[in-house]
Amino acid sequence: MQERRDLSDRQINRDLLWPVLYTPLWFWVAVLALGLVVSAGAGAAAWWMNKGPGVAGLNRPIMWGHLIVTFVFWVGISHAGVMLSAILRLTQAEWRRPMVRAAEVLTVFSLATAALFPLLHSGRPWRTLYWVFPYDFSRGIWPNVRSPLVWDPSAIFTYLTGSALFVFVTLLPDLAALRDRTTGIPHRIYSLLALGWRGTPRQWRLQALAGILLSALILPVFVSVHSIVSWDFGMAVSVEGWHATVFAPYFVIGAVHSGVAAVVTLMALMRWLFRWEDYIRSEHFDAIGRLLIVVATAWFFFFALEFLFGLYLREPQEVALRQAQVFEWPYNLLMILFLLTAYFIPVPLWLFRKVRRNVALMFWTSVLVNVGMWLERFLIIVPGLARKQIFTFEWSVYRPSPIEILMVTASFALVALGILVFAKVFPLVPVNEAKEGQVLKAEIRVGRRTVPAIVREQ
Amino acid sequence: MHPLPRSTTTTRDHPVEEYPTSPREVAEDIVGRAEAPWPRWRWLVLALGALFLLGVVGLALRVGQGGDHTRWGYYAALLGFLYTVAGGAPIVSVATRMAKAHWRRPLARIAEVYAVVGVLTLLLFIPLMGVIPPAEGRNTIWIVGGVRQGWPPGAPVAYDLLTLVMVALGGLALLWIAAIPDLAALRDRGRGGLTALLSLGWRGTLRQWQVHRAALGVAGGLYFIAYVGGCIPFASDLVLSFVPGWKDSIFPAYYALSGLQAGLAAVVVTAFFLRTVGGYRRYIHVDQFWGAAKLLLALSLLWAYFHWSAFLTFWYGRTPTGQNLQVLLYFGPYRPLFIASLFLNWLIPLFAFLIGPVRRSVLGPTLVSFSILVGALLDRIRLHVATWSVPDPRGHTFEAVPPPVPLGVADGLLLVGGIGGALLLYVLALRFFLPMSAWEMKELTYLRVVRPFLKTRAVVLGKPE
Amino acid sequence: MEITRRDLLKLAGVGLLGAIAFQGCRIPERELRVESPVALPEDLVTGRDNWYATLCQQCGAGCGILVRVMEGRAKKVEGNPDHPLNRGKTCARGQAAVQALYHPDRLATPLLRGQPVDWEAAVAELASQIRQNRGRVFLATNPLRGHVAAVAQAFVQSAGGTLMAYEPLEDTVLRAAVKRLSGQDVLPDYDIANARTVFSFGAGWLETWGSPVRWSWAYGVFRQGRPGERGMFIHADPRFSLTAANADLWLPVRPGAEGVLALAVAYVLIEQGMASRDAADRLTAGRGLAALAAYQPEVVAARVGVPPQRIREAATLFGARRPSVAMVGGSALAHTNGLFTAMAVLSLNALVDSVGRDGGVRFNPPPPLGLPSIPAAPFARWRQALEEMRAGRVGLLIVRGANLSYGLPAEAAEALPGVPFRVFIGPIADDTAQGCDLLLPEADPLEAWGTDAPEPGPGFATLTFQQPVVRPFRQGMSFGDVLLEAGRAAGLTLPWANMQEAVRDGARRLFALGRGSVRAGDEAAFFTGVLQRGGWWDTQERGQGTLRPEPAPATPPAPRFAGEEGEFPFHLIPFTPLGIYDGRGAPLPWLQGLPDGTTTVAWQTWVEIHPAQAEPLGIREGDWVEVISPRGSIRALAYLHPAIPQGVVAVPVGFGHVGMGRWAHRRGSNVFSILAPLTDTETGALAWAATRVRLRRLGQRQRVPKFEGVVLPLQLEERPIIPVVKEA
Amino acid sequence: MSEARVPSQPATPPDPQPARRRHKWTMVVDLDRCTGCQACVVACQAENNIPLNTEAIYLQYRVIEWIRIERYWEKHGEEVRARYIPLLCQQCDNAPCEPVCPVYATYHNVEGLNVQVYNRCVGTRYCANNCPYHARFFNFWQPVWPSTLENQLNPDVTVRWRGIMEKCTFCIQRIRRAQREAAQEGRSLQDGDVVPACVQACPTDALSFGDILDPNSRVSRLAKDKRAYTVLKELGTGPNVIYLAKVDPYAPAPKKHDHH
Repeated sequence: MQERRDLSDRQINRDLLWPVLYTPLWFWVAVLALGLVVSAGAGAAAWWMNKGPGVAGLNRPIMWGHLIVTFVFWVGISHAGVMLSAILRLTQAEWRRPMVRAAEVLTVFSLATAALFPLLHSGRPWRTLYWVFPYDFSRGIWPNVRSPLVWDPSAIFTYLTGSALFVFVTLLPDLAALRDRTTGIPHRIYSLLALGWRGTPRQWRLQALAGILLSALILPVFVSVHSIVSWDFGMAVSVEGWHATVFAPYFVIGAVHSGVAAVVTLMALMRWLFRWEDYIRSEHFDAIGRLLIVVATAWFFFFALEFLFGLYLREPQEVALRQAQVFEWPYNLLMILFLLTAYFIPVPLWLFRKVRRNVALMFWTSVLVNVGMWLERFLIIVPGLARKQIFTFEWSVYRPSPIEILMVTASFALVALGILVFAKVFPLVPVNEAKEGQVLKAEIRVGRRTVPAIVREQ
Repeated sequence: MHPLPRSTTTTRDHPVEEYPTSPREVAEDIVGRAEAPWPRWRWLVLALGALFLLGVVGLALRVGQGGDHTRWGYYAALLGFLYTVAGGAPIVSVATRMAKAHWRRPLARIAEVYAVVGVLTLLLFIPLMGVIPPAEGRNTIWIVGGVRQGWPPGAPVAYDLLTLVMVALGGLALLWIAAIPDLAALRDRGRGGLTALLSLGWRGTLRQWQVHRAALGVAGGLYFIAYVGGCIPFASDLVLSFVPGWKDSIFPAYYALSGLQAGLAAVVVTAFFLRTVGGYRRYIHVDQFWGAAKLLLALSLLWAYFHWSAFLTFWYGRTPTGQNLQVLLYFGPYRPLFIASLFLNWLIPLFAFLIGPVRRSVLGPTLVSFSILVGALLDRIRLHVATWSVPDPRGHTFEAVPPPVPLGVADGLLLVGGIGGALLLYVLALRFFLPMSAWEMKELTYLRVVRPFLKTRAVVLGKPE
Repeated sequence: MEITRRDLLKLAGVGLLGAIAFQGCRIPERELRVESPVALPEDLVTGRDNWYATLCQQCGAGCGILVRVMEGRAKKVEGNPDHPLNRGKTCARGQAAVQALYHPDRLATPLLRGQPVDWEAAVAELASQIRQNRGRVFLATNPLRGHVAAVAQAFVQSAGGTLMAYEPLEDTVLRAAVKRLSGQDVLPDYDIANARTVFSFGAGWLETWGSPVRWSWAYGVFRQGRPGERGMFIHADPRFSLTAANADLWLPVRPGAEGVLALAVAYVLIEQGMASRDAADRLTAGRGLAALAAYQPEVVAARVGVPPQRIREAATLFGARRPSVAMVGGSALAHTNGLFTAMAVLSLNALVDSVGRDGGVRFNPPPPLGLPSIPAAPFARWRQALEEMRAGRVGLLIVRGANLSYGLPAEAAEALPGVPFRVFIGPIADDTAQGCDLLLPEADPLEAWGTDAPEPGPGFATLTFQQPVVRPFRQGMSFGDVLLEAGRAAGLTLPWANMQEAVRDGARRLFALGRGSVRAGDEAAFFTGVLQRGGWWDTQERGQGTLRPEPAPATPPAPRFAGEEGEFPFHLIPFTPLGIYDGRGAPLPWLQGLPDGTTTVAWQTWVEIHPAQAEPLGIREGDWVEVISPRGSIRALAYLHPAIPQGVVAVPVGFGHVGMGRWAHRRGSNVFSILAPLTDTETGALAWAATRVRLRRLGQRQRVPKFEGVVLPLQLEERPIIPVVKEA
Repeated sequence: MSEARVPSQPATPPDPQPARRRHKWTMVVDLDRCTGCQACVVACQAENNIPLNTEAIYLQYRVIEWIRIERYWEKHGEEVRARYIPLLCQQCDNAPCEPVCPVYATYHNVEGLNVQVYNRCVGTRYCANNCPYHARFFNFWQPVWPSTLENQLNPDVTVRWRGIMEKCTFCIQRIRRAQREAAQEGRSLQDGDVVPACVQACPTDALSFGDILDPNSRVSRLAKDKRAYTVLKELGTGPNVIYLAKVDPYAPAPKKHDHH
């Protein structure tokens, strides 16, 4: 096992704040590359606006495709933040410390990206105003509250606000630290943001309290968001394989699965890019790996339920749908890929402590998981529409158009860009948490062995 | 019993209760109780035995009234209750052990011993095998081709039986493995016979401990799978498939979850009695109730969440089948039961546990757990009786909501007797296995120390890799 | 009525008329408030519309239609409920008439050798040509009826020359057969509505053949219109057509064996003693069943391709459930033994003596006012005519509605240039218009005057009136007017000044008859009445006639086919799709975009082949294949048709035009170009179903432009969308 | 818990707003009359300004036909049969498409019509997903006509923009026109006053349209036929298009299924 080194506060400050205070070359390169991809996606979106939804590969009856899949995917990723920071905070898991902020930031950016898709995907995006906001067009009509598509924006924006606030509150002490280490305009901005943080005991207590409160308050939102996203499908009685009662928890746990995996990816990158071996240690990968095993297995249980009960009534169209998913090209290939990447490759690997503590392996397995989870959403959404109801005459196929693929790709670049820029402006590993960790770390001697221990927070 | 002075050193806001400090002390105390009989335990056993006999009478009556499945709803409910509660309880010890939560240690054995009830559930299932309608024409999860022709043979009863056997055996295995070191201790104290046999010549060498740890992990995992996985056939064959067209993929998960909740509640209640009248005050502290309360809170929230996601889906779907189903389960004659369990399993735990002091007390969690147990029983009655009351489970659509089935004498006796019997088994097993896991308590004395920290004294917990 | 301010606001943008109308049917306020303050504009907008009765000329049936006209523009075609032929109904093609009217590629002005000229110049040119070519004028038209026929005849008589009507899928054989058996040269009508059994051979009478709308209406009654009585429909057809799909009993007969099948049925009828003596004697020449020995079901089963018990079953139904009627047409007659087939089938009607009865075959009276009817000339005669043109014996060719270059591609290509001056008259330049010296934009039927005596008619004297429903949208002139104007300019003697006058004159003479559907005080009122009703008919003046079977040949005349069976394994059955029919519908996107009746394919030439036979050839759906006949080859998209009999492939006609507007030009391939020039031995009609072909895969594949989805749309057994009951 | 027998939900939900109804428009389709001749299809396209279904549109599976003929195969051993059914918006009493529209672009009017408000629609396409009858069509492209063909467009019917959903309206413009004329003549609507384009054209009279609330109307009489059924009854959408089953004396004995 890798020893937890004793680090002085000064040392911690130096290590964690350097990316903010100095800019490496690769940063600019990365920003440039990502920026290019993002603008390509923007171009694709503009093309869509200009030419009409026809540029997509959608048809009748497959009215939803890659964009909606990706929407669900990013909302899923956004569940990383709360899962790690809020729940682990409440359960006082010690190993959460270095990864909480990364997770929260990931939440914010992925959620913001996700929110773009339903709007871009609609037939007349410029008219979606009175869908997203309860704005009355002097005709006395308000959005139709019965529609899951109205639940969506409310849930998403609540969640977005909540997690942004969360990031800010936990950021306060570090902002102060930055304020004290910068000059000129940055200094001004940081001092503005730091809200006059001086680190008095009262401030600390309030900050901690706010953290706990926000965690507790955001939990229901966390659950509701993906439940509601799942109900976009679960409420649709007409689409084979969508109208399943298990969808809400199935989607949520799936979201946690992909979200936590995404955090692992991020951790590995941080460790490599910012050389934070002392902070993001293999024991953290170990712990999060164990968490992932549990989450993935729970998710798989729900997946099994969903699939099993999809065939429960033996309705011919049910059977047809499942046949399509499992046996028919191209779904059969996607299904195999999905099962392998989302569960059967990573989870067995994670069972080995050696793997869990190997950063590179964790990085790649976590990437696999998210490939799989994207496919999962695809396999839920598209085949269901392609085999809608008993009208075999209408059963159709869907091929994504380059435009759609471009927009999907760009969304990944967008999230990455966002986090990168954030890392340039704020520390991605919370300095104060790192210090707290140093303080609470302890040891116990049992016989001849020394057992790492922690002072239990009250 | 050895009266020990209770230290009253406190940290900032709550008393850090003192567990026995040295391993020897623990061994002396816990294992020492093996000889000392419990207060009034014979009476307890006799009373429970009497209840059990009532149950047997009830069973006789029930069988006398014939094999029409609509009359066996309450029996099925009893079975479901015992299966989920007694099956869920051991999970508590498995899960918390997996999470390395120290507060679990005094509760672990209490939870594991519930596995013995699995034997009773198994026996209870046998009469039902003649009652459950065959799979032909019914909805079923047995997805192998040609299910409607009743393939695989013996579906569903044979497979439900298999499930119950696996759960029972798995539970006993878990209990046994967990108890081996203690059994060995008892053996060394001169208790022979079965105890000696079961302790497998345990000497406590390092090797044995390593094997033991691994075995315990495996047994726990297997049991977890057996129970949760077992809920799928159990719930679909004994609840879902009695209503034609009821396609509810979350139901098995809900069934397992509510069982887990009730199981934990059972553990808490038991712990309370052991603490107050059982004389385990030194081991079972507020810590345990506190930790359990947090878990219960989470479970209650999930309980409501699962309920809601099923409810909403049917409600929004507005298919005739779905609407009839909701009449049957929520708005119809069984409405009182539904509302009752809504309060007992969700609202009461939720609002009680939102209050910190209630969470962090002995009485609070106990009362809430009791309400959860009652709620679970009512819930099982609602589910099983309502679904079993549908005369013809075949077909794809649920056209007519059947009239309610009143609680008969036989059913009453069965419920009382069944639960009584289960408790009887449990009490006897407790006597045999001891309610405290001595070796885990010893571990605690190593890994949990109270130290001065800054200006106060704080608990320092060791987290061995 | 006072309009509140609120209403005015609500009505902003809606015209005053609309406003008043809106007040007339105010939408209940609560609907606006409760459901949605935004109502569908359809709730508010209204306008004034006028309806004009006229004649539909999308096909030869001659249905009466009403056209909805708003603001001087034709909007919608609906059937004329008064009209005895189609009783207020229309078919897909009739509905598309308005699209033909506003087709963007209609000729705008006359074109003289490609140069736009005004009408005066054009007519003058035509007149001079007529003058120069007296006696050498050739007028090629589509089959003509009513006054325009009279005009055409008069024109040709006066100018000296030939008048011949052309139709790619002619009805010559049927006419000949009727003439031989009844002595009348008219097409019979079938009283399907009252029949209990209908036995049709090859005739797609529910799609495009004969008078489909009329018979479809009858079909509705035949099936469900008579309480407690559901008609039984038997159909013999080598191809699984839409008509076959609707039959209770479909007999997939071998191509060319329809006649034999009919006589096999006759055999059973006589054997079972169901046949009328007299007719039976005629058929057997008094020699009794022995004369038909060669047609015993068990004997002919193999060559007919239908198991004997099936034949007997059909025959028994046909004989027992009377009144029953037998029809023949379509590909059944497009063989070298077509006449034999036609007579055999028509004779069946005599056997079950349903001739002239309700629910049987009825004769139509000759057209009223002695108006001529110019049916299509047989293929053989056309080949001669083209030969003469090639030889330069024709000085002036006027083509109207006769798309020779499409129907006889090879022959026309070499013959037409032999004509010094060619005139094309039509709304849109078609294949034959290519290379014509003078192109005259013809008025759309909805812009023109005329009359029509439908054939087959409703069984009594009928004259449909055609009137312009809108001002000419393009400066076109109706065919009749062109002939009249040019003719007069050329100094010919012609009956009327223009078509309108001809029609008025017709009305005048009808008025003189003093009977029929329209009664009026004076001629003017009568004329108005006739135009309002859409025509004149006299239910009293019915046709008479009988069918006298001729003795059946001792040995069935075998059909001849082009191409060796070994080299060309498939029978090619061309057919007319619902939409574009024989090509007349090709210019219209509505009809091009109409899913075919059985395959749901649109916009492309496809070839229907049975999966079991496609498989060894390695042909999958969407493969481009080459359909090769002894005469040539065309490209088509493969469609695997689960119901088409093996050994048969079917290709739609009507595609592969040159010209005919943006939607038809060079779209698909022309199946006529590979048909062998075989003819019916006796009538000389084109045997267009007598060609054999083979298929070759061309490598390329593409998605088939069809309406159905990607999986074979089978009904799910447990959950059928269309449940079927065994009897009503 | 000892209550009397519970009334179970009827297969088709009760009429949501009986009190306010004056008419309840209904179509009856006799599948034994229907030949699949597609006259209704073109009639609808002519009446309702449906965009041209070009070959490209076909290749994209984006054909728009408010009323469409679906042809299903039935395999009985060797023999293959074809069945035709005209499908259009079923104007459900309990329409799945209505609650899911976020912007209230589709609503139910008092006459039982399920109406699409084009200028409200933003094109989420959720309604199309949730329509079990595939009756809703999306304008993936801007509909264009050659300028001359625009002369034919029906002024009573909106020309839909790209990016919005459209579907059969039961020719609401004809209903309104008939109502207005009746009102102006000071009489109440008679059976047969309202004739949608498809019904008008149908050569075999397979389609009939009318007010089911009028006990003497043709549809009321036909709806009592023992062949009457509604498609996807088990979804409880309460369609207002009633079908009469196909009759086929040669059909093999139908398999038992618990739906129709």
